[in-house]
Amino acid sequence: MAITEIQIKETIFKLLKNIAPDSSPEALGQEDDVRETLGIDSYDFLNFMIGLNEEFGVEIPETDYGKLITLNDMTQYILAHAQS
Amino acid sequence: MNYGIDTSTDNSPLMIRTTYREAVRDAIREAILKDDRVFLMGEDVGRYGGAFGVTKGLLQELGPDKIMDTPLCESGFTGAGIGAALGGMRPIVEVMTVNFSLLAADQILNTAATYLHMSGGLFNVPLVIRMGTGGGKQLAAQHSHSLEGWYAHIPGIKVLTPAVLEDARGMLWSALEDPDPVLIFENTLLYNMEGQLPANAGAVDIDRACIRRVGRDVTLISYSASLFKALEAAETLAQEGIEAEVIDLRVLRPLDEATFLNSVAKTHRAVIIDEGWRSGSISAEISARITEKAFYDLDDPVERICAAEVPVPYASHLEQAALPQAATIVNTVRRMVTRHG
Amino acid sequence: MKKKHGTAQAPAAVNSHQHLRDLLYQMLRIRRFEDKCAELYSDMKIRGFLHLYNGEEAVAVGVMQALNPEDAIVATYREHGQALARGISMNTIMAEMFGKQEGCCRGRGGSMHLFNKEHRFYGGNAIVGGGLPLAVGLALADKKLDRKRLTCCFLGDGAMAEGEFHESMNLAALWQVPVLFVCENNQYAMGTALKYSHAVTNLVQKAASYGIDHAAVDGMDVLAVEEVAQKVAPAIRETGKPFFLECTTYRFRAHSMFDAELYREKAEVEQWKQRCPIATLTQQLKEQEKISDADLEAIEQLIHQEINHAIAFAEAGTWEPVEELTRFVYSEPSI
Amino acid sequence: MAEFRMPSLGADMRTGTLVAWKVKPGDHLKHGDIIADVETDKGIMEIEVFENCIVEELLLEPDTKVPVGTPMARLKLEDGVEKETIAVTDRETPSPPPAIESPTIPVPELPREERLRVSPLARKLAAELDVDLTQVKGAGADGAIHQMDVEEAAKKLQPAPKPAEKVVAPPPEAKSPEAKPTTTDFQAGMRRAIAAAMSRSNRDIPHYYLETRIDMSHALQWLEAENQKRSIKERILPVVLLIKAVAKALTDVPELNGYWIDDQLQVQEAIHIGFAISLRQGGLVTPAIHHADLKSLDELMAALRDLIERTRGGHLRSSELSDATITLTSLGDIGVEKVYGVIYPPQVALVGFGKIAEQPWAERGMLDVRPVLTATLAGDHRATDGIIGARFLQAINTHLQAVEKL
Repeated sequence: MAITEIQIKETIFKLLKNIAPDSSPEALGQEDDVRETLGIDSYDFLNFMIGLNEEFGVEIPETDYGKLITLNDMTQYILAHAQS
Repeated sequence: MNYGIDTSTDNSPLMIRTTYREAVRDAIREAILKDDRVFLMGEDVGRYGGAFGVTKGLLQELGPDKIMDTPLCESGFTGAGIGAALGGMRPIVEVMTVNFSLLAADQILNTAATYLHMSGGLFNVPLVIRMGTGGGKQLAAQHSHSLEGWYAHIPGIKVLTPAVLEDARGMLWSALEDPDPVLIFENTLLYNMEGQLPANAGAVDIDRACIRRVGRDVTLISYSASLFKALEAAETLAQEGIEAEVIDLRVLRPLDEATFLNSVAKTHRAVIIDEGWRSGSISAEISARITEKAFYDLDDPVERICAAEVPVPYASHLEQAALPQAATIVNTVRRMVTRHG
Repeated sequence: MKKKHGTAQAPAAVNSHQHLRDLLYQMLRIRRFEDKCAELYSDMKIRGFLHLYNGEEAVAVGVMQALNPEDAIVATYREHGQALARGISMNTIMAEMFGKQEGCCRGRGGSMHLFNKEHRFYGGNAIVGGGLPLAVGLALADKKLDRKRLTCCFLGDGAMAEGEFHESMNLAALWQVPVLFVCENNQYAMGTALKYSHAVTNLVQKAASYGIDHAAVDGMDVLAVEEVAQKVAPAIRETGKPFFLECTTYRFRAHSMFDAELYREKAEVEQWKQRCPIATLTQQLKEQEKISDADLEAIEQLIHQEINHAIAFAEAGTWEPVEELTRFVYSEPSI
Repeated sequence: MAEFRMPSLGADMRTGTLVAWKVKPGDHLKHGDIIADVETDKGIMEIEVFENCIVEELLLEPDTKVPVGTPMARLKLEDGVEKETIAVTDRETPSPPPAIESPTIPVPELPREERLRVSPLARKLAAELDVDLTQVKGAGADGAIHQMDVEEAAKKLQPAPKPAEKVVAPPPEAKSPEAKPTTTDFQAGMRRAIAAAMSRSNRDIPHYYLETRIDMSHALQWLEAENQKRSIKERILPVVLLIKAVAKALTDVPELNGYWIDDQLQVQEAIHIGFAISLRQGGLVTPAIHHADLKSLDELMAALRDLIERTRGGHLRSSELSDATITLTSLGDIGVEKVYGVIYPPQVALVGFGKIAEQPWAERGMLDVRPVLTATLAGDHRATDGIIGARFLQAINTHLQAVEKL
């Protein structure tokens, strides 16, 4: 069963909400800088990466962190790397 | 056999499709081929092919020295297994089911479990005893016992309850390498379970529990066939937003309490699912340890879902009512977690 | 150096003076040791159950002559005689009964559970019949590994009513494994006489029904016991077939220390005492002028000293620290 | 002379009744002869002697019941050995439990105490948050109070002075009497406590500031390679390198690790680094990473993870909030380049790290672009001088250049 973009976004929102309960990830624009907008520090970001790994089985190397700035980046990255 | 090859990841080992039954058979074959001292004996393990077909074909393949049919004398051949172990062999004794192991209880409890201690450490008994266990097949009271928790009461033996294919395949060798008596309980409902296993699957550890599903809201503690009921329940609960952590005990003695205590410290709630009767069961032991060692982590009383306190009845609807069910687990967890909802 | 008491003598030596005196010495050694045990029990130095072999010494001593150091022994809970005759040090047996860590099982076994690895002594088993399947298994291992040695399994007449006896007979015969079953028929299963225990009191018939070769011998005559044992033991090792030997005997003392012997007549005990294996052999040797009173005195002295040493050894022994309580439940990694 | 005593024939034999003597004074007895019949719970037993002897005197009349060990007769040993035949001294036979005279004891009707139904976790949490459980409404079955109820109550209730003070509380010697929260908000309480501590710091501590730029290219390359080998969960954050470098630098320059108390510097042996963690809802706590110099990078990462989780979950122990020996503030995540911190009294130093950013870097006449970190030190001039601080910053740099040895 293939993962859809919608599912990925929902999961990302869920993870972000866990990390930053006071924020509204749903309000993020497609091209907003997620960390900056939601005020996510490096520790939280690592947890976010762990969450993505657990949810989608994607092992994101540190060198790819730069490719995960916006919501759009993240969705595309996971679509490209997640196992079906 | 269906050798479906999994190509989802580049460097994953070759996967084969197998059943629990075949995994156990492969483990027996491998052990006998690997170590000259290993042989299997038990009722109908040879010409008949094993009461559950586990040893089918092994007699023809390995010969009567390695696959020994015994008469119906559980105490006699279990004791002979102990003697052979003392005499330098590595016997695998198959007691068809735990129900008949009661006829061998003297040898298991009074000899195998005590020997090392009585002799002040002089003689250890490197024996492995395998047996079927569990109800659910309408076999009525005398053929449906789940007494693995009862055996776990006994110091001097180890009690393994493989639930997943990997353990069915890998626990036997580790048990044979253990210097002391090890009992392996195979729930007979699992023999037909199919799944993928790496072609090179081998020995696994026999001292730790493991987390089969990660969750934060409640810890479901189970083993053997009940594990799958717990996982099924967790799946249902997940759809309601309740994340259950599912622990497979794998080994009932020595009990790896750290794994479930850590989990309870995280989730603050525990439900134990055990096909044994509630009173004096392994679930009672686990509950006691949680209360003793994780009391201040608990946000709810520990719950237990066990077999009803009745000899397992024949009629299907009554039997199912007597055994733990996924729906009961779901309802119990729901009640615990959504009290504040 | 391994050949001490209870290991095989060359058959040619069977009737030599030295060998006959040795048999007497061994029986007397068991008798005196156990008399002392009874005293130490009354004195509360030894506790738990204490089952004495008094009267049955000829069986252990006679059979043990035919065993090799490589043979294995599985005994019952009345096994001080077997342990001593096999050559396990009296010091460590006494210390075991005192419960000291210098005992042969570190004080974890006590009177009913004497073990020794060097002498392949697989223990006293306190479950009647419990040792029989074990003996079959030990012999099975020998058969599988092609080792020409036997397992000698002692059992009482009481054990022959147990299911495990019948299971083991069947397995031994079916698998053709080298076990020498030695039935010490002392007429009583604890306090229940043979006739109240067995529908068929001719015990060798039970072995016969499983197709096992068998013999019955006067268990009060050490020479007779040894003779049969010497004859059958090499055959068992050679053919790998089991053998059943019934030794008719009698226990002069009670079943255990705390036994008022309500189940038998004093006259019966007295009658059997007339056939005391030690007195009988002493008498024979004296008549044949193979032993003098001075020899006897010297033997008694030797035994007396050994027992005193054993008591001193046990008294000087130490209690295992309670911190070590839970050791030996599972094997410890070897260092 | 020897005494013959009532023998113990089993661990469960406590007494014996003399039924009949089988001997009379003057009789010669051999080892094993029967001296008497004794009745026990198991029936009449014949009692033997274990020595050759002559009976001197019989001490008991038949039908007398005596405990095990009671002298029954006096014997004269024939072998000329003076010996106690039976010595029942060192071990007592176990006593059975006393019989219960009145089998049924009426249970008095006691007034039932009203007891709150509180989960163990909720009870623990309430103690930590200073929540009065009698004021909490439980939403559980039969009004049972659970974790969630206590957390909700804690939010609504008056901010308890203790946790607020804990936030920046210095060691017990130093009190901050100003911290008296009056608002009804926990955060406000925390704000007040921070205000008090910082005002005091600014008033009492003459700060000096130093800063240095550190080339992080080697350290980051090493970390990247290291993290490559690990699963995501095991990855180490760059800040962990900084913590360890600070800890090691403090072993080189211990003068900055300590307290200013009673007008003197008290250097502390243990290195507990207070790590400033900002809370999303506002405010700041600085729990200590204990013995940071002794921990491996993995252990430090685990400790950091644990502290952050517990800080945000509100489960810090008070000691963690009060025993830091120095404070470290890393504000790089927010894009700040340099941090000029205010020392937490009675500590004597605060290290600040800005963000690691690419900057031009000149070395040996060549201009390069490298990841650069600016480290700052706020020092208490009463305790140390700038030279110490300079050595300390230099030590941090040295350790970060030899990152594989951290």
